[in-house]
Amino acid sequence: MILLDAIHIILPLLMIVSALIAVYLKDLVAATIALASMSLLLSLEFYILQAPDVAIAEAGVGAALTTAILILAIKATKRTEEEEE
Amino acid sequence: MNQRNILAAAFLTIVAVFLMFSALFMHPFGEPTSQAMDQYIIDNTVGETGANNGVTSVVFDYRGFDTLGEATVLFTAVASVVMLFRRLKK
Amino acid sequence: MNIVDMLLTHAPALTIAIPLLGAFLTPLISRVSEKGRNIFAIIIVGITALFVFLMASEILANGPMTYVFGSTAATVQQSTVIRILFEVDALSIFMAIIGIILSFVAVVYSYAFMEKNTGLDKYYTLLLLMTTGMLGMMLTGDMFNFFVFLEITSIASAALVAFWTNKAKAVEAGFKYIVISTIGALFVLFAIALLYGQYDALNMAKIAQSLGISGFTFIDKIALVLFIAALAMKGGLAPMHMWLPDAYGQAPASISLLLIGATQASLYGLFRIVFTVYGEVISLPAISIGWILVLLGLITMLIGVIMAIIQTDFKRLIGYGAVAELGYMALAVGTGLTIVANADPNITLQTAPFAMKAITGGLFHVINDALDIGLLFLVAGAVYYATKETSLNKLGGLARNMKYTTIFFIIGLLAVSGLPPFNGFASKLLIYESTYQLNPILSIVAILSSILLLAIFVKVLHSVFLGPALPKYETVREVPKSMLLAMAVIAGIIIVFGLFPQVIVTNLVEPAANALVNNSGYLQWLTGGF
Amino acid sequence: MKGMSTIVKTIANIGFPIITIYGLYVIAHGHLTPGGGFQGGAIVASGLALLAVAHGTSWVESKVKEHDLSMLESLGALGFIGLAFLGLLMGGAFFSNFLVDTSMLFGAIPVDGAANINTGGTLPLMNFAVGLKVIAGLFAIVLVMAIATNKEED
Amino acid sequence: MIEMMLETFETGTGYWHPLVWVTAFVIIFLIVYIIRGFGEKKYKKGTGQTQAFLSGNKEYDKQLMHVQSSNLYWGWTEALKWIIDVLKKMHTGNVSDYVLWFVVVMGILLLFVGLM
Amino acid sequence: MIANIPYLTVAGLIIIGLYTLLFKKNLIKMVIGITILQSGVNLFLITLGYRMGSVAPIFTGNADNPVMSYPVPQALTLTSIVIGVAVLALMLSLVIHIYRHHGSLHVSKLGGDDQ
Repeated sequence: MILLDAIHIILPLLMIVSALIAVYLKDLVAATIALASMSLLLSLEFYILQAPDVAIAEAGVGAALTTAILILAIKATKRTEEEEE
Repeated sequence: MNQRNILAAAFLTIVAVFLMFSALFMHPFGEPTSQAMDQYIIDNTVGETGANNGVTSVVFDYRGFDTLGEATVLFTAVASVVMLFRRLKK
Repeated sequence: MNIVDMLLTHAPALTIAIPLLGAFLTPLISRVSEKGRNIFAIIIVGITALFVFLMASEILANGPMTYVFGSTAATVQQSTVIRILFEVDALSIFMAIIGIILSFVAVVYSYAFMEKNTGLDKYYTLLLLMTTGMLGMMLTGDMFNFFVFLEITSIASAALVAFWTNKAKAVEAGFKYIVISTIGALFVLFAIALLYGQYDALNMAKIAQSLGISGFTFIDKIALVLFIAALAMKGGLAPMHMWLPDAYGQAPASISLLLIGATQASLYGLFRIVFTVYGEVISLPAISIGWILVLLGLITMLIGVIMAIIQTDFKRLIGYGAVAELGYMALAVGTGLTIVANADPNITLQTAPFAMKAITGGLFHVINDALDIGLLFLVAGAVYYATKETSLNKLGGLARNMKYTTIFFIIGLLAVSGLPPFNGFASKLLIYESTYQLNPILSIVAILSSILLLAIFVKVLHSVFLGPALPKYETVREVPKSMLLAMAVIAGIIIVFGLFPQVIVTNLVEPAANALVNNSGYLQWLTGGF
Repeated sequence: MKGMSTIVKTIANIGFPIITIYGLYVIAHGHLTPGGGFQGGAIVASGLALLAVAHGTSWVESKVKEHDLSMLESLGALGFIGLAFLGLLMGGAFFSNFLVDTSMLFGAIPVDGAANINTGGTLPLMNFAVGLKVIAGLFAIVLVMAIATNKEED
Repeated sequence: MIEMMLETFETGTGYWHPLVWVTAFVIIFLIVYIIRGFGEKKYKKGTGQTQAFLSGNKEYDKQLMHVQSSNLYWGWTEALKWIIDVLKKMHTGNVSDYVLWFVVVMGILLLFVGLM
Repeated sequence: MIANIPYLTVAGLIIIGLYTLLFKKNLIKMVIGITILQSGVNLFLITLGYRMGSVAPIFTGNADNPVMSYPVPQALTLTSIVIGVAVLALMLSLVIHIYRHHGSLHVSKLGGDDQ
């Protein structure tokens, strides 16, 4: 059970870290990838919390489609975050 | 740091402290306090809906109306996106 | 079981299902005929209106209705509620009547108003979806269901606010609206989850009962704060009202009208949460949520009127007017709550006389605000339709060519500023007199805001309709008949409500106020009441 | 958006049927294994998105129009709400599971407390309707946004 | 039904009857109209009577004659400038400021309710 | 002993989302912030339904009935995820339109009319 407990602690930490990276990065595409990795970690977390249905949905929607839509939007606009005006 | 950012940081901290603090008052992780609704569903899923998957039985049977709402949300989003990218001239 | 009984039994479900079915069918019908689609939308909303009025007559005669989705079995299984259920009491149906009137007028008005635009199939689809979401929020008795309908309403209205995508401001307003709505909805969901975690229930009545048993824990307080903050933001109370003039000002006029309904549905959610779900614990002496509502209402009124005075855009000005009007409702309902919280424990909510009057006034003002502000928005839309201009500085002298529109505007002006004999006066009189009992300053501020509202709209009357005939607008003609019809419907209701307020109050508003304050009626069925 | 290199196209061509079949499996076994209409629909839609990315939007546009997708989505939604209405007519309440415990399609009674592919009443049908709707809806969103991106480049 | 419609509107401390009010209004209007009838009846179209009288000056362009809405209540807005300036500063139109107001209100309410 | 770490994670994600909305000036960054906020709420719903040592609420036909995690929060989360992607699509298409009008994604481009 120690292993499971360790996962229960490590996964949330990794999630927080990748969320912070997604917020921190100036390159929006990179931020989107960080967001996708957060989604994947979240999906894994769902899986170990005994919610396989939600894990599949999160992996399909959160990691794949959200990323696709975000990348499309970034392509239509601008890739880097602007500094102060 | 201008005034706005200080204000924002201060109140964000307050909200953060309260949210973290409320975690202490939640039921312990993994031990829900009450099982009024869910235990009934777990006990009766197979008999009432003929499905193995408890989640599907909730999604389409016990709370099917929510799923209709969810489908409607998706429908709304598609209609909105198609509408926003329509041609403006006839 | 004859057909009427069957329809009546299923009316709560059909009220949601029919506009939803209409929305799903609209893209298909739109392929066949353009005109057919417009009429189809009108018919669908008309049928829904019939169901709403059918339900209203039943509920006002025989008390609340419940409808269980997915089962004919008893609503309560082993002392708990498993399925989603609609619980329609007098308050819900009162709000639903407002919603359906607004929706019907909007769809009739759209017939001519939106004629020259592309993308109308999606427009009507979203309009019907917005109606669905609004009605769903008002009728549902399930927390999560409320959230889902809140999202449907938000998404549909945000897209419709940005309908004219060639206008930068419209798109921005749509973006602001969706961001604000999403954050509000997410915090509502978070609060729902907090309550779910405590009581393992999603039904409002069930949660209310459990709250009464467990008392008022810290988690409940946090959830209540999240509900109040998020729903007050969605309901446009200051200082979180800023999205409202943006969205109201940039949307097509028919959508502004429906947005009023959406905003009030959120406000309804706020009242429902505070009074019904937290009804068992809300009058615990130390906690006076009432004062929070009163203060929010006061700030809202003052900010609304002061900002409205300096506006130069027709629709944005009315948007700020709408903000001020929303303040009256929060003020009145909050006053009712405060009087009870301050009274000695022997006085319950029902027996405190001014509390009831204040809440009656507040609820009566909900319908009056919807009608008055709605009429003004329709007039603004008519002016835009005729002149393609909303800036007050450029408009002028339109009364010569647009006689009926001017008359409707004057009716709306007098009604919104609370002058007799129109409906605004009746509800505002109730609000002034009952808030005076709590604190005279409140009623003074309320009267002051009314006076300022009159001043604001007289300014609009002067600068849009009066003054010399500007050469630019010599060829302006009166708007088409369907738009005039839509305005006339609302103006007619305003006059009827103004002339016979007591009929409306006794038959419609007081049952709603009783249903709001008396949550034992709402919880009755849990113990096998009906 | 232009198509990508031949390698990517080939991989997408091979991957797409696998993803689609997996998605359809998830939809069809929604009431038995983890998954259901939404999850399967999302999987198929991401497969379609993969195809669209590999071949370019103009290629996809020549195959399928967005208003057809929109129509398909309407049909899925109509199927879903139609099942709910059938529940009203035949089961006595909106959304009631009128097929369960009957001898009709998907109506078999679960034996030994375990359901099978032919049980579940309206659940599998609703899964299919929602699956259709989600595939069409999500792919329509991706496609419309991809076309919008395209126009920006012109 | 008719009787119900004629009921007085009770407000707790007072009462109000719209129909009485309307009747009084109509009577006053009739009186005013009769008094108006005593006045000068010689009104001719197309003469100097219909033109704006600006101390003998020529009439300006219509656009100039029209008092613009932003000029109305000029004194009022001047007098309240201090508060209007504050409010204008609040309404930045910036969506992150909107969220800030939400967070501020939520924080205040959390302090107010949570610590009670 | 993992105590209430999942709840703290939820609070953390929500705060990160709010931080992004308050301090980041890029519209797409704000959208990302909302997605993070949404993930936090979703995680919260799932943690509510988890029971120690439980299995997923899927029956396999075995006679013994193990402890199962709650199915209702999972169903709610499914709904919430789909709502999230719908909102995301709408927000991003509005962002694209704003970019077409202003050529910039800076949040101060959404100036008000009251200045």
